[in-house]
Amino acid sequence: MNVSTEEAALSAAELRRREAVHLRRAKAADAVMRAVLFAAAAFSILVTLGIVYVLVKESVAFFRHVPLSDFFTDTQWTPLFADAHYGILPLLAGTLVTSAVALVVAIPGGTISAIYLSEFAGARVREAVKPVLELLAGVPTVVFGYFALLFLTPLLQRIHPNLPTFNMLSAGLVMGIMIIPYVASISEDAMRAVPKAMREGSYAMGATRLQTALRVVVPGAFSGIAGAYILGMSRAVGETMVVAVAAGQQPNFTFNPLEGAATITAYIVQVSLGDVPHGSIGYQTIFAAGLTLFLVTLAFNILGYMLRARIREVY
Amino acid sequence: MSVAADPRAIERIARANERRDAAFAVLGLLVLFVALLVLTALFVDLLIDGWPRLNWEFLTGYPSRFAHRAGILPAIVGTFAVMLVTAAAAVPVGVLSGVYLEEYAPRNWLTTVIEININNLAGVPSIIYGLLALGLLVHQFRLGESILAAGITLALLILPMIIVATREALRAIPSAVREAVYALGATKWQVMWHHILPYSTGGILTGVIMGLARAIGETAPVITIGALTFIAFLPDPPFKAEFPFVSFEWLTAPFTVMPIQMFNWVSRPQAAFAVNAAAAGVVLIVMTLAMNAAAIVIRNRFRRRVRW
Amino acid sequence: MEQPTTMPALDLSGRAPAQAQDDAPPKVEVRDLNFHYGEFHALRGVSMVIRERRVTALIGASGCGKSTFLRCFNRMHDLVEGARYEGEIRLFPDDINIIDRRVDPITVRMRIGMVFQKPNPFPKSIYENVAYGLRIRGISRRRVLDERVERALRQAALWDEVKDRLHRSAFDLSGGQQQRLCIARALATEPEMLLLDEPTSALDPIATASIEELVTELRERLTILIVTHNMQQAARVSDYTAFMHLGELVEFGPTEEIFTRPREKRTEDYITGRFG
Amino acid sequence: MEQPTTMPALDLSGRAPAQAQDDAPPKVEVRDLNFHYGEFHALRGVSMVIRERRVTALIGASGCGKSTFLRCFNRMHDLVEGARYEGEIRLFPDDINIIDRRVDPITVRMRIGMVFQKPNPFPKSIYENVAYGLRIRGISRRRVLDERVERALRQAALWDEVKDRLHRSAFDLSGGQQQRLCIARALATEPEMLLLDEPTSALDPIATASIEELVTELRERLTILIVTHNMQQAARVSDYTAFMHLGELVEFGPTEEIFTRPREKRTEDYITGRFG
Amino acid sequence: AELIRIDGSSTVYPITEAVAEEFQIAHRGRIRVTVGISGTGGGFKKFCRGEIDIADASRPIRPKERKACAENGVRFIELPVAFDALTVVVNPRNDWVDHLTVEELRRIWEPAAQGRILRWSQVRPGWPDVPLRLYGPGSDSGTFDYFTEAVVGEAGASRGDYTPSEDDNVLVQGVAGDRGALGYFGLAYYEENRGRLRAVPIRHGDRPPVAPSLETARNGTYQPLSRPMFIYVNAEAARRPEVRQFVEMYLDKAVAPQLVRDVGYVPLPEQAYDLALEHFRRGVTGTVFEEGSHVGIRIEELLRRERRD
Ligand SMILES: Nc1ncnc2c1ncn2[C@@H]1O[C@H](COP(=O)(O)OP(=O)(O)OP(=O)(O)O)[C@@H](O)[C@H]1O
Ligand SMILES: Nc1ncnc2c1ncn2[C@@H]1O[C@H](COP(=O)(O)OP(=O)(O)OP(=O)(O)O)[C@@H](O)[C@H]1O
Ligand SMILES: [Mg+2]
Ligand SMILES: [Mg+2]
Ligand SMILES: O=P([O-])([O-])[O-]
Repeated sequence: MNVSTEEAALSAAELRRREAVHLRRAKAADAVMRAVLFAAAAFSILVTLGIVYVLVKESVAFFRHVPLSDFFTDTQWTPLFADAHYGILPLLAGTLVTSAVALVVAIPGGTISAIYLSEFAGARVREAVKPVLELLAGVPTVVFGYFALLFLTPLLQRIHPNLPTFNMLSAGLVMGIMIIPYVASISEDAMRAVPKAMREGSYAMGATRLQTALRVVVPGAFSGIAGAYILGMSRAVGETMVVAVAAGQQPNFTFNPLEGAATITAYIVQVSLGDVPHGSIGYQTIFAAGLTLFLVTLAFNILGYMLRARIREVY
Repeated sequence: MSVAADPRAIERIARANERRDAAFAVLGLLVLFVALLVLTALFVDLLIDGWPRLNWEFLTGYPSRFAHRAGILPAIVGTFAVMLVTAAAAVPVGVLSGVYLEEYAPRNWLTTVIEININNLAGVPSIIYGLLALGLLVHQFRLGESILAAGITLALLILPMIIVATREALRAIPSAVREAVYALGATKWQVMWHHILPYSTGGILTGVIMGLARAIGETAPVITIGALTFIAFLPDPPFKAEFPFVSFEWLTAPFTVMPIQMFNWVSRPQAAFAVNAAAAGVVLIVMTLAMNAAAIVIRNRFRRRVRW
Repeated sequence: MEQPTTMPALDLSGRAPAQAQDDAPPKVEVRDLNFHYGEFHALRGVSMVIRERRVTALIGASGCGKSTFLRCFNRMHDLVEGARYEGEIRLFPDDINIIDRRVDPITVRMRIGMVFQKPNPFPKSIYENVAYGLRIRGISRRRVLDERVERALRQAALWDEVKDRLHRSAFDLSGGQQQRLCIARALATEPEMLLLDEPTSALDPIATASIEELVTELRERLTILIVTHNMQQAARVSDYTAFMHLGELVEFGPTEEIFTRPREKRTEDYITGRFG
Repeated sequence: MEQPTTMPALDLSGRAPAQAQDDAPPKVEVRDLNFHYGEFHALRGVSMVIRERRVTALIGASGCGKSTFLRCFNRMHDLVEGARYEGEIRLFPDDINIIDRRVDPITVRMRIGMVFQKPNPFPKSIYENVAYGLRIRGISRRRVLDERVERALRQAALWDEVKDRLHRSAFDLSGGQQQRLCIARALATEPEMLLLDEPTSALDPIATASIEELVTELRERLTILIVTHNMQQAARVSDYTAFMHLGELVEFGPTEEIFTRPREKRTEDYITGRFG
Repeated sequence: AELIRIDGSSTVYPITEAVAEEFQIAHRGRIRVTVGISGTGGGFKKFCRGEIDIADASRPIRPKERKACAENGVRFIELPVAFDALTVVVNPRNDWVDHLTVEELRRIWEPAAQGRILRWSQVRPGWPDVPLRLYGPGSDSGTFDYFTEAVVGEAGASRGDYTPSEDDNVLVQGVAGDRGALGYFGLAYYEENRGRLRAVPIRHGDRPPVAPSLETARNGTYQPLSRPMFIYVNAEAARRPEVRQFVEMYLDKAVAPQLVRDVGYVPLPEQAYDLALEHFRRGVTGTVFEEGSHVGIRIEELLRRERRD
């Protein structure tokens, strides 16, 4: 082995010394970065704590006025009016119905789109379509709201003449289409991450693209896809402007998507667009409603987490 | 050999499978087509409505009581300024949190709770971030109704999206690569900085883009912190001729953003303002398009560089 | 420490060498096959006959195109952008040209199984990995599946190691176990022909021996094309051997001839380069 | 076709067998090493001495714990949740216990290089793959890097194949080329000891021979621990051989002894099981 | 540059925006004006904390808000700037309503009607048995406060089972698509959507029913639903020349009436502008609105009343 002049100039001891210095620095950087990273992660916990703090603080005051039993059993929600009722059920029902309609559209739509893009479409189609889909996610939701109210509802009214102007069906459908890109894009990323060797294994067995997609790629990408679904659900539950504009804002305890009803978010935005004096019961209602919403999404997520853990176990 | 012996039987099975395959391809195209059709319908509708106002004066004009004179320059500048703050705040914090949670945090009940919490945070409705910002940023921290407050609010909103996207991107990197780097004596941070982060940049960027695209059209939380609507001037420029050349005054300046301007016009009684709203919608979508396009170029460059 | 300079000559006794005049009918006939990855010309005018129920080995230096050649047989390259086939690979008895665009690759793949160089189990249970091929052929009766899965696992010499954890993830297996699982997966559907791409490169000798034994056993029922860089393995299991170099088929013939009296200088260099 | 029933005996002539009384000082001493993956007890009370500038081979059936054992030497298991070490792996001359929690794994890994079973190049250029280890040691002078990269690639018998495309992606290489790249990457930093986990399982014979030659060459400067399931490879390149079975070290000694007169029945079974 | 901060009512916003626009043109951008929409109440909150110079208000300041101002030492000048006519609308396909009495409106909207008055036939005998669906502003707006006070007799006293929206165009859409609908909002929204809505004449006491229009609002015959709108100027800020100039333009009878008409509201009588300007110049602080009803008061009368801080 020929030792070069370049190398000879640096004695072995010198090299070792330099390495040691460098290693010390690298380790110091490592320790610093570990602290920085921890701080960053801790910050997101801080955000949650902030939210919980703000929500709980006002909600506590709210529940001093309103017994929990009323909150969960009364079927009317008119907290800002003379004959005040504080039953969250109508808002909850509205939220669940609009979300359900949206998810019936978004989950199959998003999954099918993702499978199509990742397993069927050629690279060129995928690279062209995906950005456009992502663009759908960037359209202000107000626009979608008016689109539902002024375009889709009249269309639906032609099929179903008795459909009221404000209805949960139209809002839910548009919301569903709006959420498709979220589900599709994240699912597609997850599917793309499945190693090529696994696909090859499946194709070599004589599987078609569909079989490979459904039996190998989707299970392999399941954690990512489940994440996409949960994000989609949360978006549906938390979407504000579309339902505020198109679903009507009248609290209405019904599970019929052909009727109009207010959702929790529609209520909050309707109230915060106006102005409610700080410290009034009206002000506290939006936090109590917000807390409910927070807990609903939390429940979804825990459910999703358990589902994922369970499905992983099967493999 | 039972089932598979006969080439004709195989052919039959294969044909049946392929019919399903083809049917799915049609279905997939159809779904994409519908989704794209909705987008197209929406965009064309906006374009037709807003067409009369889509001109240079509109882009460079200030608000006015006359719909045909009103412009959106302050809203565009405001949107850019807010997005700048949002990205500057959310990307580092989000990516670093994602790295910590995915690569550093020990796997225990605490991390499980944190994981659920982050996912949940991603699903917290934007309006609640608005309430948080109103309660904490505007009142407690006295940031007022400033670009800084709005930027941070939207940053908080997209933070979980970026964290989740970062984690997914990191997870996609084969552990063999990590092992290879560790085996050479790299520190954890070197593994991250030299390898894992560069290889996952594409995925992280996707998350960032989706987050910013969401933030740019977000109305509700900016309303709750009380963005102003009549702003007939621009914030101070960040660069100055005299020392120290940079200025952060723009951070505390009053501002308006595109969706607020749109919402304001939409709720005007005069139909002419609806035209402005549509035109603003078109501009907003084009802005998002440009953002996406730029990001896709970057992402593809990364993807081309990193293959498995 | 000096490098060993001599190695024992290959022992080809005890084999049942295929006759120079083999009576086995051709299973596949490759005619002037050319293959390109985009610009790169990876296979150059390869022609050969693969006989039914015989084991044909492909040897050659790393990067010479063995895997590329093998993958032509089940149209795996269809999945690669820019791949281009030319020539014919005729599959008998029905005499179809495998690489003809009009021939359905799915049918081809159902008839011709494959095991890859790196183990690639699916993210499923061990059981579901093996059952996969059956399921996509529409078989879902539990009893049938159970039986076929067990048989395939036994053939792949894996049954005893996994019979108690059939429903655990295939990823929990060691590299060698994973590869045997992939072999079991390919066998479960009982293909007419099996393509093996260095199937034992991740296996220990005992597992290797049992796989080799299995190859010998399978030879009674199906045609096997095996890539290996273990010359001894080629010598042990194959009836015919093809030696490739830089995308060309340098020499092809009965294994015994190739190893004992190669006609081409390059073949001899390669084989003896290993041992001398 | 019958399975060949006899194989030539291993030729151990031409080697420079390590003396039973080796004068090489110990490089590593393993004392009663136990290792657990969570519940699973993967290594059971392993003790052995690895001598400096000698090649020690690890053989054993698939899944017996060879890779697991090897990975203890550079604390790779630190990255696995629930991994637990017990016992000692003392590294000389400084006599530190590698698996002691207080010992810094980074320093250990800088001193002990590793090459894995499956090639795992970085998605960077060929050049950067090899240069990486140097860069994290603070070497960034272009001239030094160029020279060291070239030397490492030559040692790994890859230089001629890649010298014209050093700045192309490492993923454009074939499997065998990738593995040789990984070897070059480990060599570039000139470690005191090298861990090789079936480094040639993806290589063709010519590349294998050159790697083996390299191992023999490196032996003059560093200590090598190599996992292999190619018995002949173990016989050819190693001074000492350890035979493992189900997590236990069954037998350990000079290679010649292990292969010619194993003391344990299990060792003999394993070795002869392979050959007849 | 100097900055004038204005916030408050969304109803008054278009007028203030118009003035601000003209003002900035006149001063070529040397003076900056910002106008926000926090609603009347939100505007007063900021105003009384001293954060803004001028508050837009679609109703008079409340005693509670006055107290908040007083606690912070904020004194204000109350200035009426325009009129609006709250318009009650029904669907054009509604062929049975010719007019509504205030009493009928009260029966429809009072809290006791919640969950009870659900069909048109319950409003006036002889009207068809069609479901009655209601649309109106949210409970936090000045419009809501004024309507409930004028119709029910107490600010904020309303039933809760209707579709409330802060965006009046949403209400327009709701009424336009629903044969059984009844809603109320500002005149401008009706004027812009004449084809899709029908305004209902209102009968107050014994007088004949009056339909809402710019004319009937200005001449005071459209009662009790025509309302004045205000700006409240911080007395301290009023000393600053730019604020002074701004308010003077707001009350300039050569400029203001046209601006008000441009955005769809009813200008004050000329004389009222003079009176208001005079108050402002003299720096008269305080409000003329004591507790109790202020419905249906003529503007000149208001301006002559005694003021209290
Ligand atoms: N997808 C691809 N695109 C371009 N070139 C490729 C591709 N796959 C392989 N090659 C090139 O084609 C040649 C043949 O590769 P192949 O994998 O068939 O070799 P091999 O004989 O199987 O080698 P090994 O024994 O190392 O597996 C090599 O030079 C390789 O670099
Ligand atoms: N991360 C892990 N968690 C749990 N068990 C593991 C893990 N990795 C390996 N094992 C188990 O530990 C045992 C030893 O595995 P190891 O990879 O060391 O085997 P090996 O001797 O290297 O086999 P091969 O020759 O197939 O590579 C096997 O039974 C394997 O299933
Ligand atoms: Mg190959
Ligand atoms: Mg191993
Ligand atoms: O914004 P308001 O005028 O309804 O208070």
